Amino acid sequence: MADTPAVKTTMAKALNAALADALAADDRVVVFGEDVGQLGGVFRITDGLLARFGDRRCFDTPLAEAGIVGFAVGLAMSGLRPVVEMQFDAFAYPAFEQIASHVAKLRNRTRGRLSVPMVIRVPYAGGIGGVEHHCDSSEAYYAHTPGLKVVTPATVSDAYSLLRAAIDDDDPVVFLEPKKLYFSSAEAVLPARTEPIGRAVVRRAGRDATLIAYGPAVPVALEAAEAAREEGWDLGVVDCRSIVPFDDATVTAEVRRTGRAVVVTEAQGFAGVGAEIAARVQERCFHALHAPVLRVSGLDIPYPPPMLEHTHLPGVDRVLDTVARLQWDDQPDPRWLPRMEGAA
Amino acid sequence: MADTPAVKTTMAKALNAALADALAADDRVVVFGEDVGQLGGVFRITDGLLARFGDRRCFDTPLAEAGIVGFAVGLAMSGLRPVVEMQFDAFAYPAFEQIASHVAKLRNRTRGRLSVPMVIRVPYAGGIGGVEHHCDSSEAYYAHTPGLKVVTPATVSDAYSLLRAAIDDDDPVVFLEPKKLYFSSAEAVLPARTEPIGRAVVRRAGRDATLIAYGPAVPVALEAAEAAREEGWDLGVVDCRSIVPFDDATVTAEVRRTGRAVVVTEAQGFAGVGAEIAARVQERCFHALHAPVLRVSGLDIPYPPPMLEHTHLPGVDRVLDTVARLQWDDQPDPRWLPRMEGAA
Amino acid sequence: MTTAPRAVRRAAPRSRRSATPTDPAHALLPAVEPVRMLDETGSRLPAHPDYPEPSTADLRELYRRMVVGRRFDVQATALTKQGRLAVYPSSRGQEACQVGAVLAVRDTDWVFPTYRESMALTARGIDPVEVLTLLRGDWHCGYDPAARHTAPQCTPLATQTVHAAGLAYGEAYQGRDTVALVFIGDGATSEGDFHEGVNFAAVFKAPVVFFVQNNRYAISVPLSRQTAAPSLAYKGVGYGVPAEQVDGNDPMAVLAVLTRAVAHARAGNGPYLVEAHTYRMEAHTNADDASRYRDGAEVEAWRDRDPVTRLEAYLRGAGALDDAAVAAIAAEAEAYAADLRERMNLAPAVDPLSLFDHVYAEPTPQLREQREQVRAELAAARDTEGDA
Amino acid sequence: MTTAPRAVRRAAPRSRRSATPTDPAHALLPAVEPVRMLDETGSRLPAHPDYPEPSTADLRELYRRMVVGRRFDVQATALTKQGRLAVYPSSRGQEACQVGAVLAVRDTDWVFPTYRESMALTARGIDPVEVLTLLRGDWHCGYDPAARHTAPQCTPLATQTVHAAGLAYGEAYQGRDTVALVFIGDGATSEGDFHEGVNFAAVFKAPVVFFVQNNRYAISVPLSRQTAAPSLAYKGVGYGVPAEQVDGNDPMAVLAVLTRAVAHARAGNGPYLVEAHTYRMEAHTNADDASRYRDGAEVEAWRDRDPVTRLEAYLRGAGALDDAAVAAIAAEAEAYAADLRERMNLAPAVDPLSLFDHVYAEPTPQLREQREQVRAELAAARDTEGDA
Ligand SMILES: Cc1ncc(C[n+]2csc(CCOP(=O)(O)OP(=O)(O)O)c2C)c(N)n1
Ligand SMILES: Cc1ncc(C[n+]2csc(CCOP(=O)(O)OP(=O)(O)O)c2C)c(N)n1
Ligand SMILES: [Mg+2]
Ligand SMILES: [Mg+2]
Repeated sequence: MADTPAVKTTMAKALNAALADALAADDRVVVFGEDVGQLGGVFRITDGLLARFGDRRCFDTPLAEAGIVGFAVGLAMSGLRPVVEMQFDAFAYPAFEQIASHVAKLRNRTRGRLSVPMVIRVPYAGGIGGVEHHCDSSEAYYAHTPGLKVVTPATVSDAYSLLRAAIDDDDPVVFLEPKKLYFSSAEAVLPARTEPIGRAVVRRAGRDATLIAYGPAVPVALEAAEAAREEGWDLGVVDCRSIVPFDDATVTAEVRRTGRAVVVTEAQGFAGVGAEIAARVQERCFHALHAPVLRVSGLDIPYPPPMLEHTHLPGVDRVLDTVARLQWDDQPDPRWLPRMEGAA
Repeated sequence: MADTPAVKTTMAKALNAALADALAADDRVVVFGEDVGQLGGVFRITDGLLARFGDRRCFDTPLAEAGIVGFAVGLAMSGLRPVVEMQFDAFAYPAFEQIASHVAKLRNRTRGRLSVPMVIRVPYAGGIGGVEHHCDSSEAYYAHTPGLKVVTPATVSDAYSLLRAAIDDDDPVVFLEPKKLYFSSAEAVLPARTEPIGRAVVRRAGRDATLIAYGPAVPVALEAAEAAREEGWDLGVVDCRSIVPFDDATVTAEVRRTGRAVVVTEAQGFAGVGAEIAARVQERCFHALHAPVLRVSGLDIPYPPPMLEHTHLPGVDRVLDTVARLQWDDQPDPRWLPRMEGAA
Repeated sequence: MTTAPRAVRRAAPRSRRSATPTDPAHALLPAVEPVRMLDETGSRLPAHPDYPEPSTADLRELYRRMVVGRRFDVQATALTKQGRLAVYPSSRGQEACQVGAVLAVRDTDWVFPTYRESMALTARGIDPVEVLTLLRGDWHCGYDPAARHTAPQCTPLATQTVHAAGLAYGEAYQGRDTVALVFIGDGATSEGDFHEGVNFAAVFKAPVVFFVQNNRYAISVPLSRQTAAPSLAYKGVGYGVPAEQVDGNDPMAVLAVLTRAVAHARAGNGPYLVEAHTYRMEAHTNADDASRYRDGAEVEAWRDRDPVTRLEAYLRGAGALDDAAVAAIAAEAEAYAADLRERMNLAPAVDPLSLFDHVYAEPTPQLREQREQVRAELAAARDTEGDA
Repeated sequence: MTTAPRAVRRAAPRSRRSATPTDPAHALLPAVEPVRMLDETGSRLPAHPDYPEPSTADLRELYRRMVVGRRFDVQATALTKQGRLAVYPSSRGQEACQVGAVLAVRDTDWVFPTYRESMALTARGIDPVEVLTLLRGDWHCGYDPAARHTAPQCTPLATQTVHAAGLAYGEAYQGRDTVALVFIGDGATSEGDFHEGVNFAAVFKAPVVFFVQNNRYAISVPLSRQTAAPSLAYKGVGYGVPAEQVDGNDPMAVLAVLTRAVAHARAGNGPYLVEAHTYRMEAHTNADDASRYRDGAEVEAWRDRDPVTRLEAYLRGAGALDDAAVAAIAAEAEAYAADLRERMNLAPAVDPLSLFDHVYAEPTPQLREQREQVRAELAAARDTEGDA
């Protein structure tokens, strides 16, 4: 494998390859959902799987997300390893009960005698000009539910590697695919195996502050770090990759080194995963911090439509504005002076 | 009303009175759900409403939570003000799509031309010896969903007042009722009107540190504050009451005064509302803080059964242990020294 | 009345509803064959005992709106190619359903459309620019649902069925004789919310007509993956709801069956389920590639069942339409499309700060802070532009 | 074969399934009246063309397990009063269903029970202490589901129907002839997951028997608030699933109907829906107060249809049971209860640190930290106790 040449490929193709390789490697793997068969999925992530593996291994189901997830629970009980696709983020909500009350808990409820090694693939987040209900960043709902693993790739290689790892995992994994990165491309050597689930990666070392991001926010953070050089800041970027389990060690080591951190997430901020990261970083790094851990996130509004999504999405400017507020001159942030609270 | 005498009553009775008074005050109010009619609800919160107001105003429905919530959406569209009961926290999950995609968004999707002034009552959290699926602390799922208001009372008077306010509110309100406080009693003057939705209250002033809590965690925080006096700490307690909107002004004023804060919530901690509170408090109060904002929460496990729920629930000891770690002597918390991370 | 052998009834579809009053299911089951009134050439089939023929005036109006509707649909598809719409789900081939159904209800009745019902809404008289507001990339549904008695077009499948049950019940509760007409696709009947919506309507005897446009596909998923039932109309009996099947490409039959269903609901008899057998001639949306999952021959076969030409042939045969009238209606359709095109070419002005206006009745303190932040960002961006 | 008038069929229930083969719904509809084989006094009704009588040996075994099952149920209820169980949902009155259904399947078949099926599980041979593990306050289901082919008892209503569809499909996929038997209540049929579960099973022809125990109440909510259908079995046709109704207090009929349903599924014909008409003699659980929503007369009327005495009378009449045998079985039931009581009186030892063991296959770093925290808390608590 070491001498397989790197080829330019997209995240969508890498995910497709991961599914194909998993189907080829393990008879127990089955792939199903809405439009994943003949059509190959609305994003073509399952393209060609039906033709290659037959309609026993890759098939369409009735339109019913609780049904899809619950059916997968039953298949997993029978010894198979289902990989299901939710067509879009918000269309996984009908399955929420099955996910929260069964997928997440079955192992625990049976003292480990039954397990549900399944993968729930969720194309998520925005930036693709989608209309309502098609661009939710739903990671917090899953991350807050004990028993689920929650991972999200930001690169082509990680997409392949994490999906293979998720399918191999004995626990249920919610696998969040940043839609806007589906057609991002990079040189990659597939089959790539980066690191196991649960490891963050330092995408860029930095001296002055650390940007912490995952999924669709990672390229934004990297771009912001690049732009920040002009302002004279040397920013590092950590890609969490795995939200649950969270890699505290990698994240806190970076923040302790720089003393400043900004969490960048695309989701609406309130009670999101960004809040968790900010909370745990300040808990663990307090004495190393020169400024509060700040957050850049989507606004606390329903995901907006194509015409305004750039207003919602945290972009380079919003990240740099926030970095600028990391109290470089040790002044309290004027935004949080008491009189400002709640005013506008 | 000023001379109505205070009487000893329970939170359950106060909620029942609030529903009855709302039904009497406004013809548009209707109450429905599973077992809320003849039975009066499994917690008797709707006791007597059917008899008093008839089965048009208070009625049972088929067992289908998405149906109940979606039916309420339609009723609200027709001009009524539905108040629905979800029998237990985890049994609201089947309604998650209706709540996240419709209840939360209908006003926005119609530019304010339709609104859904409805209340979704959810008996939540544990401490009552309930078996699986009956004790989830589900507030984060709602708090993370823009368009919903999320409130939770901790006292008898607030229970009455907040429920009346929620029914009067033009926005949908998820009204979380701490089950373990249903039968807590206090002297109260009903009809009580404390404060509008969105206001926290300082339940106890303190000099040394501030405990921030809501719902079922408030009595724990108060008890801990009382116990802390023996240890020589003077702790304040803020009861958030409203999670969305959040009362930053009251909370940050207290923390800026004391310089130390612990957030106490019963829910599993990861990506919960406690994380949001910790994150925003350190963002806004960083220069006033002598220690990181710490969190005391439930464990990141499925809610445990009667025999072990005390292990899960944050109790006075866990709160005091945490207060002890607020770096009174300016020493970094040994738990977060680098070598400890992820070890056990 | 004695029971006619089934085989006979099958050959010459008659209502089965009054046949065997002793069987509780009997009044609820649909006829074995879909109701048809016009054959594929537009000839009138023998009169149906349960369904009187709609008036000629109504049929002419139906024809007019179908022609305009089809032209609207073609125009909207064209607008996607010009980048004026983010996405558009066409209902070409389903004109009889889209228009026939809304003609069967009053202006004061409520319609609960899905993403596919743009044509139904324009046929209802809603401004097509308003109907396309969301699809062109704005954040709201465009029209005023309260004024038009039309819910915003619903994307999460089947969720609107429950809203319709609630609305219809709420209207009756308040003494109004409103009927709710719900559109839903074949695929969406598999969702749990369909089950809950029909059941709530049945248990609460809410005046709802559930109108399933069975166009045989859910994006790419064929009907056979959706159900093993004889037909979707057979779901009614499981809820105690009478049901009927209709040829969804027969405009006369659609109007007749829907009219009866609406009357049933309005009379206080509870909900009604209608399944229309039809076909989606275009891909699921402009973004879809239907050649991946169905072949041209199948689509071609459905061209012969075109609902517009079928009704046109009938009306011409009945002397209710001539060349001049057809030309006038075609001209009206062109003018409609031209006006739409023109107005859609004006880029809409959308104020970013309006994003904060309707999340709550009043913005929360948190939203006021975020609004202030965005305002500052926009000002800074303007300054930078000014500098450049 | 010609169609007999319904009124006649109604009076003397016969299968309607082979009557009119031309109607696709016909093979799927249940008989108008529930299948009965024993009347309320235990007398044998005329032979049913579709349902051969179970063997006397099977009926005796059914009787034995029903008697033991009822005694178990009474004992479990008593344990709640002694504080040994957190809560217990009794199935008294439903013994024919609880036991008849599990007798109809093999040990290798899977059972998907709800919270109410404790009796069914003990009848299946699972240790009653294991069955009651969750209800006595532990965090897991007690038995080994994989070894016993029995899913953990399911509380979130109707969610198990979909699991059963998946499991049954997965078993068939792997070449095993397993049937999945799902228990579900009347109320739970209103949930969307019931719809999705039956539909998935039908579309994928999964060998599942959906067994609805219609005990007329969902806690306090009466059947009339659950459905407007003629009966719940009429839901089958909407999924293309054959369905039957049975007198749920007639043990012979339950066993016969379930046996046929299981055979149908095992033969590869897809799922089957059975509705048993029965009654819950006790309150919903010990914590419920049924007097709030139903009167004593209603309950009393159902005492006359007691399934245990009915089968006992039949077996005695058939010479398959005498006083001695009845006494022996009663003694067995007493011994069973005594053993249960004794073992339940031993307080179970539950290690708090075990809470972390099975959240994931391996604890996450975060759980390892929390485990360490709890370990320290427990040690500190022990120290304090030691000091005191
Ligand atoms: C809950 C949910 N799941 C998935 C989708 C994605 N989706 C949009 S349209 C569609 C197909 C619907 O088919 P059908 O109900 O037959 O209606 P049609 O599009 O044919 O009119 C799907 C799967 C959705 N909108 N909502
Ligand atoms: C999704 C969900 N909603 C509500 C409940 C609470 N609940 C438990 S049992 C029950 C009644 C169920 O009635 P039925 O299905 O008829 O079964 P029975 O109890 O009569 O056996 C209810 C409402 C639940 N367990 N799950
Ligand atoms: Mg369709
Ligand atoms: Mg019941």
